[in-house]
Amino acid sequence: MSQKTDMKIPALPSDKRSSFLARFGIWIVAAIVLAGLPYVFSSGLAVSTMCMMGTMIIFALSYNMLLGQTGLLSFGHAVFFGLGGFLTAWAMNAVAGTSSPVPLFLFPIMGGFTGLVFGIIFGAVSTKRSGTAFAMITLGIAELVSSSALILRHFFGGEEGITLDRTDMVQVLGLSFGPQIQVYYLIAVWCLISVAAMYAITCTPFGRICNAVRDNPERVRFIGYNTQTVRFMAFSLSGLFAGIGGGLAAINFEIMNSAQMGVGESGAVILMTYIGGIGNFAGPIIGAIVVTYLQLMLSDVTDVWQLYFGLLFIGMVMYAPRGLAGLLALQQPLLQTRQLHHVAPYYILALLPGLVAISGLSMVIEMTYQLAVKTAAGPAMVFFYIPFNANSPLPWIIAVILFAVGTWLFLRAARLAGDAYSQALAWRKLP
Amino acid sequence: MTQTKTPVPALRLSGLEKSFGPMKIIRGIDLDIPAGERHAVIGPNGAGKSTLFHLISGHYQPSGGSVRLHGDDITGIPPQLIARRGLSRSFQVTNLFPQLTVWENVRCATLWALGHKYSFWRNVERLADARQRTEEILREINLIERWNMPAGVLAYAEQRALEIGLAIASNANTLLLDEPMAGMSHGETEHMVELIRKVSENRTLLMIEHDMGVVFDLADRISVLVYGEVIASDTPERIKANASVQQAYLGTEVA
Amino acid sequence: MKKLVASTVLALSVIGASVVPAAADNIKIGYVDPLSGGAASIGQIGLNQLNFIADTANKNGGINGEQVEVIGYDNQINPQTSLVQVQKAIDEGVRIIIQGNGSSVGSAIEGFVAKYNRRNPDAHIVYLNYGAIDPVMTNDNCSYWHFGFDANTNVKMAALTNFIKQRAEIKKVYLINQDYSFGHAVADTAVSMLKEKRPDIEIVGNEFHPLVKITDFSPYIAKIKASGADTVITSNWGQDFSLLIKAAGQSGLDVNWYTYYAGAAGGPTAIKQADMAGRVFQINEGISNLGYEPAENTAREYGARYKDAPVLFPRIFNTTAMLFKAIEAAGSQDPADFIPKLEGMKYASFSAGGDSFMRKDDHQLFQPLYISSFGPLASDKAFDEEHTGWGWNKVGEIAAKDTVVPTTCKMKRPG
Amino acid sequence: MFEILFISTINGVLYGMLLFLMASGLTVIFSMMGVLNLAHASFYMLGAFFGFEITLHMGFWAGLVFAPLIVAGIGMVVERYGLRHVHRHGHVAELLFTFGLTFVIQEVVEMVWGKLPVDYRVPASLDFSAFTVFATTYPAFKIFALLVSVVIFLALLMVIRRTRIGLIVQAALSHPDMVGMLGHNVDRVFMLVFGVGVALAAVAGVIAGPVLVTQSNMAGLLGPILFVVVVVGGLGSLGGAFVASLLIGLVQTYAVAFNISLADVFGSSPLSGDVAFYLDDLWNVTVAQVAPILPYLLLVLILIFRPRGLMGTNNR
Repeated sequence: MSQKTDMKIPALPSDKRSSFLARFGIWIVAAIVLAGLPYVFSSGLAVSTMCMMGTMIIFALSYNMLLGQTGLLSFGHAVFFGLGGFLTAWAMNAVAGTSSPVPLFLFPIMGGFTGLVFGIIFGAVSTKRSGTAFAMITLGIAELVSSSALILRHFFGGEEGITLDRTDMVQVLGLSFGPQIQVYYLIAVWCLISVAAMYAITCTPFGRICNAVRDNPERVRFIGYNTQTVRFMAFSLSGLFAGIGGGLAAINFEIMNSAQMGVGESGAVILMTYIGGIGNFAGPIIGAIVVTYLQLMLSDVTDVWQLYFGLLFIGMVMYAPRGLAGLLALQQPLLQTRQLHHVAPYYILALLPGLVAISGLSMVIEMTYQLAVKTAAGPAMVFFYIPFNANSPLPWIIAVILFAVGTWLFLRAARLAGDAYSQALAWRKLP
Repeated sequence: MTQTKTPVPALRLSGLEKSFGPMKIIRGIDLDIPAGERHAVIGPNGAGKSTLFHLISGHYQPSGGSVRLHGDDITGIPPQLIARRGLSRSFQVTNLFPQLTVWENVRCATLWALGHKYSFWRNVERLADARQRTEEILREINLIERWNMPAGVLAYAEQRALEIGLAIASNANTLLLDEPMAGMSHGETEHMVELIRKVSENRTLLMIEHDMGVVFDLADRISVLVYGEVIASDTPERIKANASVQQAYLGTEVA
Repeated sequence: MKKLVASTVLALSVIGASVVPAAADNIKIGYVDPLSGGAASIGQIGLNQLNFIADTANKNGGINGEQVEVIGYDNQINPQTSLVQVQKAIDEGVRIIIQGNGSSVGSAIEGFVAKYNRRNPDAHIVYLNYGAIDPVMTNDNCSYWHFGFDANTNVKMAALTNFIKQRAEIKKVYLINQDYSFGHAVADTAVSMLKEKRPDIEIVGNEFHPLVKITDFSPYIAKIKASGADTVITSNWGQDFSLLIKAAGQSGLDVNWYTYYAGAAGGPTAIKQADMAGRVFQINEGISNLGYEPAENTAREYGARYKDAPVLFPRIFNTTAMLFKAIEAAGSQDPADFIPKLEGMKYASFSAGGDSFMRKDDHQLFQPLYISSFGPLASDKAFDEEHTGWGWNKVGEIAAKDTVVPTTCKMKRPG
Repeated sequence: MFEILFISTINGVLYGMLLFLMASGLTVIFSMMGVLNLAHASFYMLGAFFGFEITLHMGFWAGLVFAPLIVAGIGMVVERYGLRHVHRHGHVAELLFTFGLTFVIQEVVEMVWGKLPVDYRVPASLDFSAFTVFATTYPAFKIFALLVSVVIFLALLMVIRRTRIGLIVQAALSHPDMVGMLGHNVDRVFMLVFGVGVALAAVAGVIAGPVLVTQSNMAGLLGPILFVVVVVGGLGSLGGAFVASLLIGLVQTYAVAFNISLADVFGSSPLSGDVAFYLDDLWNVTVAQVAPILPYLLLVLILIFRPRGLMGTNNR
């Protein structure tokens, strides 16, 4: 295969094993980061939050196997997360107290197995169709499962759910898994394994055919593949990983509840995945981290955090359909050619009026909220440490001006930044 | 794929029919295409040429008649099964995987025939056979320089070439090309003719084409489709001379 | 993107702020209930009341001279989020958790707190539950670190059936409840207790319908009508209650309604719209029009401050009053010290000063319960509900001792 | 028995027509634009709240006219500055856009009208009982809702069969590509169609508001039942949605009337041991208990066995 290589051809892909470091470097770095995180963020809250993020990363990535990789929009993914969690909880309760030698860190396998089994069952039904019909079937299945969960009170534990005690398992290496930090490392290890496995799947013939199905399902049939089989496999595998995530959630919270497989949870995973970016493998990871963080923390800052959330989501759908990861990926060519410093000032230029516009908008929102909902507290309020009276016209005028001027300047600056960006790209193309 | 002349034709259509509601689009076509032949289907717009391709490749279910590929009945079976039997096709309207790179496009099309199927345990980058085959095809269709571009951003003529690449990637022995020259400039057409000539060596080729120069240049035999019926099927010279063809279709266009 | 940066900065600054320790000896109460989303209207009322109580206490010099500080944590009525919020509260030095909306959340917190205290022997976190009334919490799943201040399902049903026992005109009872554990618990105890106390009553229907999935209750009303019932017992809440009552009003169903949650948000409005004066009864730990001076003064003061939502939950006042009493008696705000004082505590309830006691065996409060009906108020009663002009009128009172039910709790005490 | 059947039929028809009232706009939007508007119930809620607010100041009938107009205006703005922008990113992006819209609308409603139910009453002119059957009274307002629903159905049928826009809708149904050939007008037609669709939702809101509970979570609580209606009927088919609404209304109402469980039919559970303990709940559940879940079962079954729905013409 030694043709004369044309100078103009970018180096072709090779089928040789790349060096150890190139293949595993990123995973080693990830492992080191995961190991070190609890030393940086050591409070109980931080560790709990990171545990939740870990399970959500697996969940969101598994969802992206459908949405981002195969182009399937499902409204019922939490079903697998929840069922995986419940079966894990039951398995642990069955083993608890007995002398059965199954250590805690193997139990997520039960969750994964459950997710896979139900993925196969529901996948056989739903993947016969694609597009809107598929979305509607998943919606129907999700409703059926969450309704059954309330009817099957003994299995799903009714309203209070199933509780478990992770410390009742046989102890290996002296790990009781009582302290949250030990659970953190358990989740970190499983998260790393699952992420690596899901990444590996994207690099297989099956993974690439999934992408082809996403892009053009009709064409795939003419290159020999059954699109229904591809969808079915993707659905089952994503059920497997969602189940692992659910199992870890059960271990982490030591409680499984039917709300965990409801519409809300399915909606949350859509938000995470999309905000993070469906076109990029790392997107859902970023999304899971950011959205989990916002869900937990934003509510401390404002009572109407869901409004900001909805606006953020709509903004992403409209202006950044590739998500946060997509925005970052746009900078990659600049970084490679060391052009970023030409564009970065424009970003800052756009960021400042953008922040002004947002503070104007959120001022309007918060003042409306103060007057409409928190009437009991009176019109006196504090915004950004500045106390004022929401009844007087002045803050309203300021807010509107901030918003209008900020938006106007932002749009102008954004255009400049866009120009700078394309210019920087153009420089790259010059010899 | 050595082409030993066998009495079994590569493709045999017998009494093939297709109706949409009351409309009969294809009205009983009988046609044999021997292995290794380059066969062109011509005919006026609305004659049912693309419908015929859809029937052969499994996109549509025939209303009547049968399709045989190397003697095996493939009537009405799904497209992927037909593709696996070695019949591959391109589309009149560009029909690629726009977000995937040129390289990925072609490689996806090679995978089934190389036996990798739905494998989700092997790293696709390390499949030497797929890599090799993909590179071969990209050199053959002259897109090697563009290998890492998303297919969606290619120039039109390049996308048409990639269409051909997808069609031949599975190493199919029977190739259906639906208007490969549509919308191309003169120079681009010449390249495409050379490409088709090259890829149809050792293959059976059935193509739809409007450009008569191309048709008479490439085809061993030509079938004329008018209102869902084959009114003539013969060598280019005889077709040119055929009075009913001239009357029904070619008119004075043929020089 | 920009928005995200902004909110992250905001959120980070809040975390940063929380690192700064507040005055170390404040009595910190972590209120973990919904403060955003649909259920927030109820959660916010609870927070308002705690703030009101804390301000009152601080004005009078605090508890043991220490200031009371209430911190709200939004759990979005999700059990898992609740646990993270409890963790957050613990990080911020809170050792008293108060929660009351949703038994799913309550059970999750009860289990979490018990495990947390076991695994961290130095930490003593107490969970004061003012409203999650799944009986499991003070029975099979009872915990030393949990106290239930609202009458649980069984207790309420015991009281309700004691009331029904004396009403001879009740002959045919229809049960309609939401199809989940709570609804089933209510229905099951209703069946068994009615059978025991009034064997002559015929239970003509025992219906379950899916939770918040019904838009049109008229088929159920048709069934109740066909059964010939004169009384309906329901534990429905929220939309399921409002729609049920409105559908009954529209089709002219002539029965009396005994309910758990007619007084919850939206209930009074629906009853008024259905024009069912005097037909809807509720059982709870107190209403506004009992004519008990201290309670009415508090209610007036509170109503003046929170004009928009003057709803009062006596159970929250009971909770905090008993908590403060215990802290004062123990001279310590460490739960390990004041829990023994809370156990078995005798107390005059907020609503009308009736005798109440906290049972030591299962940490369940027993208090006088009131049956009241909703309709136009007598001229001497001042408090209406949801601006309807109608209010709750007392029709019966069950003393604490008549509400006692056995428990299956086997309390594990530390040490 | 006859009594309960008769009453159930009336109740089923009334409920079915209410469903159709709510779902008609959804099917109009889908048939023309190919967008399944997940925020449809949110516009329905907006209709109810605007209806309530206008009723307070100008009376119910003004609300019935103006609330849908206001909501139509909001809808057109949303289409013009939001949905159209997203259109080029494909159907998934459109679905997600409307999904995000549900959050925003709910929060805005909460901010303006609070989280507690508002006291939205049946107008005095319709607050009497229309007739009484078997001692069950039927309020005139419900009959009014039924009439409005039928009128809307007939009017939409007329528009689709007789007018130019109707022709475009029909063309869009059978040949989605053809719509593009109609030139620059399509944008305006889309905007109009979206406006009309959400206005129909608002009409449903104004009428259903007094009957049901007008509250900021009413959109969420309505749940995905409207999607069941349009999908079961056949995506984009108005007649199908009409039939499906009636079917679902009747199925649900009849099911409530029957207290039959598997245990009643087949005797006590064949299972034993631990499995029985957990699954007996399912064995003992009655048809009446699961009545509101039946539509979802219907949805899944229809999509598997008759993907184009009861009366759908295509199955995109």
